[in-house]
Amino acid sequence: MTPFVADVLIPVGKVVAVILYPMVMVVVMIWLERRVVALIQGRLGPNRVGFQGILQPVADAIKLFFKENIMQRQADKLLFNISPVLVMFSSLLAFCFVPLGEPIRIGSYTLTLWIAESPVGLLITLGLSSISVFGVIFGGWASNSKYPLMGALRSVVQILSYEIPIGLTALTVVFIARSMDLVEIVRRQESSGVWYGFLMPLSFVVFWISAVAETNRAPFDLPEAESELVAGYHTEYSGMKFAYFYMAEYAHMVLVSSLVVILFFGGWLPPFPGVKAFAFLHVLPGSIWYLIKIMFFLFLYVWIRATFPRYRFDSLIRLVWKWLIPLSLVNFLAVALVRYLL
Amino acid sequence: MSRLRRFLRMVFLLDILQGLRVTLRLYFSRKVTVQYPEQVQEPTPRFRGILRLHRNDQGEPLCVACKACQRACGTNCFDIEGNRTKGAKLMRPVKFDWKLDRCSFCGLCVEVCPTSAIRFSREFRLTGTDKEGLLFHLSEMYLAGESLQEHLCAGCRRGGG
Amino acid sequence: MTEALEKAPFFLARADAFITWAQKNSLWPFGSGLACCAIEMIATAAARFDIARFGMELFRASPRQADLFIVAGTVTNKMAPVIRRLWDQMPDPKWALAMGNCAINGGPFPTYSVLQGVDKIIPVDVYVAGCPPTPQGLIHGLMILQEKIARSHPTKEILNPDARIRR
Amino acid sequence: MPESAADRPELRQAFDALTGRFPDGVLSGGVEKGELSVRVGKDALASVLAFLKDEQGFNAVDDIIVLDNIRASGEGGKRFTVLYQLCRFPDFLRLRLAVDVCETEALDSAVPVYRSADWAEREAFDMFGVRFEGHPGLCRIYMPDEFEGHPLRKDFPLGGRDVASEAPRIYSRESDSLQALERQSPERGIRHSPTDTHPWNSAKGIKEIDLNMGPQHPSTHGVLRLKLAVDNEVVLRVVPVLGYLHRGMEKLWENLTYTQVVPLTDRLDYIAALSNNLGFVLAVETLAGIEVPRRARYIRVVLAELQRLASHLAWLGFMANDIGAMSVLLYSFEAREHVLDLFEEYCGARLTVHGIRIGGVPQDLDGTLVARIRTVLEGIPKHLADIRALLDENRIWKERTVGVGLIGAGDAVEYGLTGPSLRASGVPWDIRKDIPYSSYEEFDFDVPLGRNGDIYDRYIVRLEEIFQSIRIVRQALDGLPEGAISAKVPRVLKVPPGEVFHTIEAPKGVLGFYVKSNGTDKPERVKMKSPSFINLQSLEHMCKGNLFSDVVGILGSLDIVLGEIDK
Repeated sequence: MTPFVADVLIPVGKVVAVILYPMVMVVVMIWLERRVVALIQGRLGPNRVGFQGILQPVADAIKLFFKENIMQRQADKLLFNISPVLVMFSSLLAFCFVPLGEPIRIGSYTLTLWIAESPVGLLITLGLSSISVFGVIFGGWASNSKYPLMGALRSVVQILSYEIPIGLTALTVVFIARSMDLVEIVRRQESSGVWYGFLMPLSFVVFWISAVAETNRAPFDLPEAESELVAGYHTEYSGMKFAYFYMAEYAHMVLVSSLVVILFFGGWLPPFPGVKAFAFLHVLPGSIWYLIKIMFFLFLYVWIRATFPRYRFDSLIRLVWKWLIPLSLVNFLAVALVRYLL
Repeated sequence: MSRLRRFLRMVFLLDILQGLRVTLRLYFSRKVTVQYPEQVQEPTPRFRGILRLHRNDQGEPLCVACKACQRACGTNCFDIEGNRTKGAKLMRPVKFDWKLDRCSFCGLCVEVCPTSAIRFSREFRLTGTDKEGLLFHLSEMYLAGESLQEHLCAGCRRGGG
Repeated sequence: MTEALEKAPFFLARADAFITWAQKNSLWPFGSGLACCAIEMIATAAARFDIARFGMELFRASPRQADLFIVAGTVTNKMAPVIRRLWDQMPDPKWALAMGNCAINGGPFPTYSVLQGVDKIIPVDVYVAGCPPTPQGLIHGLMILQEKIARSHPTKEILNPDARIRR
Repeated sequence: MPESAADRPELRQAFDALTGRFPDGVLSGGVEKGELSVRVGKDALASVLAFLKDEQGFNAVDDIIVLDNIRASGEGGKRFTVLYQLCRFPDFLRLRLAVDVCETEALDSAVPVYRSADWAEREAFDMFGVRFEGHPGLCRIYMPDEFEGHPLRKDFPLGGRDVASEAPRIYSRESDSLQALERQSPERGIRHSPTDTHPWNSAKGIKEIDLNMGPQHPSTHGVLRLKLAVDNEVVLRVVPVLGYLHRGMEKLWENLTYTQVVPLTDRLDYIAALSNNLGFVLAVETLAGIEVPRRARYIRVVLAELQRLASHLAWLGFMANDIGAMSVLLYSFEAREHVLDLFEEYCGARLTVHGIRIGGVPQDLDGTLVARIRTVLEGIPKHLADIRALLDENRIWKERTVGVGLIGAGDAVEYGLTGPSLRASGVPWDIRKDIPYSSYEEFDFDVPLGRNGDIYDRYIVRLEEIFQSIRIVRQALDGLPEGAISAKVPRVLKVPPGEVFHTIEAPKGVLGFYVKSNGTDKPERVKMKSPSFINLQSLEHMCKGNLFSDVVGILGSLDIVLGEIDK
C-alpha cells in the first residue's frame, strides 16, 4: 500500500463516506417510515416513484431544493439561517466518531470504517448530538412567531431532561466495558461473550426511551406536535432549510440507533458470539449484521410512532423526573456495586 | 388482585406491548387500498354522478322542455327554453343550460322528470382546468365517456401550464 | 449566462423534465379543511384510496412547507382574507385545487356571506366539481394537476422571475 | 311521529302557575301540537324566566328564535317576536315563550338566568339586531363587525347588499368580533386583568401571551378560531370566534320550498348528514300532519343509526388523531368506509346523502341491501376491537384523557350540553328514549352513561353507543314491516300555517328544528338548534387551567362540526 493511498485517498474516501452514509440512510429511512406506517395502517404508501417508491425521498428533496426560500421580515436573519445548518451539522459531525462497520482486512492493511477512534468517543458523540438543540431553539426563537417559540421551549426542556438518563445509562456501559471508546466497547462485548443489552436490560430500556425522546419522535414529538403546534419549531421554515431540519431528524435517528446497537447489541458482532452452534451466522460480514441491527431499531422507531398517542408536556416531564431518572440512578448504583464487588 | 395486576401491567409495559402487538399484526394483514387509476372502485348503480340527458331507442330526445327540473331545483342549475315546431306533437328544448358548478347532486330533478330524460350517470371524474368546461349546453348534455372528459377538461389538452 | 442557457433548449428541456418529475411526484398538500369536502379529502388520504401512493400523504399543517392548496369547501367572505393570506404564505412554486362546487363557484349557496368562487382571490389550477367530489374523483383531479405540472417549464420561471408573476 | 303529548296535564299546570303568578305579564297562551306556548309582555320577561327556572324547573333554553313580522304586522304591531324555547328535564315538557319587541326596544337578557342563552342571544343580535340588555358581551357572532345590516331580516336581500359588484368584499383582518367583545366587556375578552393573576405571573414576571388557534389549524375541525390566553402552556381563557363557515343557510331556506330545503340540510352536520334530513323532515311532517308509513319509519331508523355509527367512527378517528394516535384515524375511517358504501348503495352518495324525503324515504331496502348491512355490522366490532386494544388500556391515552376536560352533571345541564357529551357526565337524557320519534319506542336499547364527565368517559360512551346502534339496526332489520315506503305527499307541498319545534337525537346531541309556516310552499322561518353550537359554549369551562395540549383533546372530545355551528 503506497503512502499516497494510505495517507490521502483513504482519509478522503472516509470523509466522503461519512457524509454519504447518513444521507443514504436518511433517504432509506424516510422511505421506510412512510411505507411502514402505511402498511401498518392498512394502506400501501408511496409506491409509484421508482421501484416500490424508493425514489420518493429523492423527489421530495429535489422539489424542496427548487422551492422558494421564505424569510420573514420580522425574523432574526442570522439565527434563522444558521439554525438548520447547525442541526444538520451536529448530526453529521457525530458520525465521525461512530464506526460504520467492522474493520476490513486487505492484506496486511486494516481499513477501519471510522474517521477517528477517540478514547472518549461516546462522550463526544453524545455531546455533538445534543448540540442540535441549539439549532432548534435558535430556529424557534428567530422565527419570531408563537408556535415555533412554544415548540422550541418544549424541545429545550425535553432534551435537557432526557440527557440525564441517557448519560446515566451510558455510564453503566462504560463501567462494564471500562472504556468510552465506541470501538473498544464492541470489542469488550466480543470478548465477554454477552451483549450488554442482555446483561443490563434496564439500562437498555431506559436508554431507548430517552433516546426516542431526545430525537423528538412520537410519542415524544411534542416540539413539532402537528395537532397542537402546527409544525412546532420549524413552522416558519420552507424549502431547503426545512429539508435540513427534516433530514437532520432522520440522521439523528440513524445516529441514535447506531449508538444503541454499539452500546447494547454488540455493534457488528453476529448474534450469539459465544455459542458454537450458531457459528454459521458468521458467514455474513459484520457490517451487514450491523446494518440489520440498525434497521431493526429504525423500524422500531416507526412502529412505535404508528402505535401510540402523544404524551402531554407535563406527563412527559413527570415520566423523566419521577421514573426514568430515579430508575437510571438505581441502575447506575447497582451496576457500580456489582462492578466493584467483582 | 386487580391492583396487583394493574401494577404488573404498568411495570412490565404490558399495555405498550399489547399496542405494539396489534400494530404488528395489522402490518402483516391484508391491505384495503384500491389503486385508483389501475383499479377502480365502481360506483354503485344508484350512484349520483354527473347529470345526463337521454334519448329514446329511436334516437329521439326524451326531454320535452317541461321545466319540471328547473322548478324542482333548489340551486338554480337549469336554464331551459322549449319550442314546439309547427305540427310536432311534443315540445323540444332549444336551450338547455346546466351549471355543473351549482349542482348539489340531490336528485330532485331526476325524481320529477316525467319522461326520465334527465338521469344521473355514474361518472365521477369531474375535473376541469377552467370553469368553461363546467357549463353544459343542450348538445353537451348528451356527451358521455371520453368525449365528456374532453368537454370538461378542454384546457387539459391545450398545453400551457 | 441566462441568454446562453436559453439558447440550449435541449438542456432546458431536460432540466424541466427533471424538476417537474420531482414536483409532480412530491405534491405536499396543505391540510386545510373548510367544510364537507374536507371529510372526503381525509377519506382520500385514508386507507381505501390512499393518496400516499403518489407521495401526497404528507399533509403539512404549515403553509410554508406545502405545495398544493386544496381548497376543500365553502369559502365565506369572512374566511376569504385568511385563505388569501395562507396562499401568500406558501412558497413558490405552488398550485391550487378548488375542490367541490362551493369552492369553484359558491355552489348551492348564492348567499350574502359566501364568496362566489375561490378563484376570485387565488389563482386556481384545477377545478374538481362535485358536492362533494368522491375520493376517486379527487384523485383524478390530482392526476390532471400532475399532468399540468409535467407540461410546465420551471426553468423559464427560474431564469426569468417575471414569468412567475403570471401565475 | 311523536306520540301526541297534547293532553299532558303538566302543560296545563305550568300554564296555570304562570298565569297565577303573572296575571298582567302573561298576555295569551295555549297548547298546540303538544307544545305550550305563552305570550308574555316585554317587561315581565326577566321575572317570568326566573320564575320558570327556579320554581317550575325549566332548566334549559333550547334555543332563542327571532321572527321578523315586517310583512304581517303592518303599521301598528311590533317588528320582532322573540321566542324562548324552554325545556324541562326530566319530564321533557316544552314551553315556548313569545315576546314582541320593536326595533328600537331592548329586551332583558336571559343570560343571568340561563347561562346557555349566551350565544343564542348573540346570534339573535347578529341576525336581526335585537338587543339584549344585561348580556355580558353582546356583539356579532357570525358576521364580521363591519358588516352592515342584519341578514335574516326580511328586507335584507339573499345575496347581500353588495352583490351587484363582482369583486368580493374582503373584510380587513384586524377588526373582528373579538375586539368588540373586549370593548364591551373587558373581563370576557383576552386582556390581562389584575383580578385574574396566575401565581406564575406575579412570581416570575411572565406575561401571558395571546395565542390564535385557527381558523386554520390542524385540530380545530374546520374553521373554528379559538383565541387563547396562555401562560406558558397553561390556558387561562378561551374565546371561540365563530362565523368562518357561516353560509347563510337559514336565509337561503326561506327562499326555497320545503322539498328543496332537505338536501341543503345535508351540509349542516356533514359528518352525519342524514340526521339533519331526519330532523327537518320530521318537523315539517309534524306541522303538515303527514302520517309516515311504518316501513318508512323503520328504514329511517336503520339509516339514522347507520349514520350515527359513521359519525361516531369519524369522531373516534379525529379525536385519536388530535391526541396523536395517527393510526386510529386510519382504522376508524376504514370501518366508516364500509358504512359509507351502504349509503352509496342505498341512495347513491357517500356523504351528503339526501336520504330522507318528506313523507317517507326515497328507496326501499331490498333483500340484498339488508344482507349487506348485516355483513357490515358483523365487521364493525372487529375493527373496534383493534382500536380498543390500542387505546383502552394504553397509559398515554389514559393520561391524556382520564380526568381531563371534566364537567360535572350540574354544570353540564347548566351549559346546555346535550348528546353523548352530556351522558358522559352521567345525565341519562336521550331524546330517543324520552320523546321517542320515528318508532324508536319499539326498539330495545340502552343509554350508555359515563361517571366523571371527562374525555375518557366521552370516548367510552360513544364507543358503547356504536354497539347500541348496531343493536337497533339489527332489530329494525329483523322487524322490518311490509308496506309503502312513503306517504302520499303532493308534489307542491303547502303546509298549513303554524309553528313547531321538533327535536331528535343526532349523533352530536339534541338537534332541533323550529319551522314556522305561512301556508305557502315555502317556510316563513326555519331555525335550527344545532347541538355543536350549544356544546361548544362549555369549552372554556372545561379548558380553564388545563394545558394547551388538552384544549385540542377537549375540543376533539366534544365532537363539533363547524357546518352546523356556523350554519
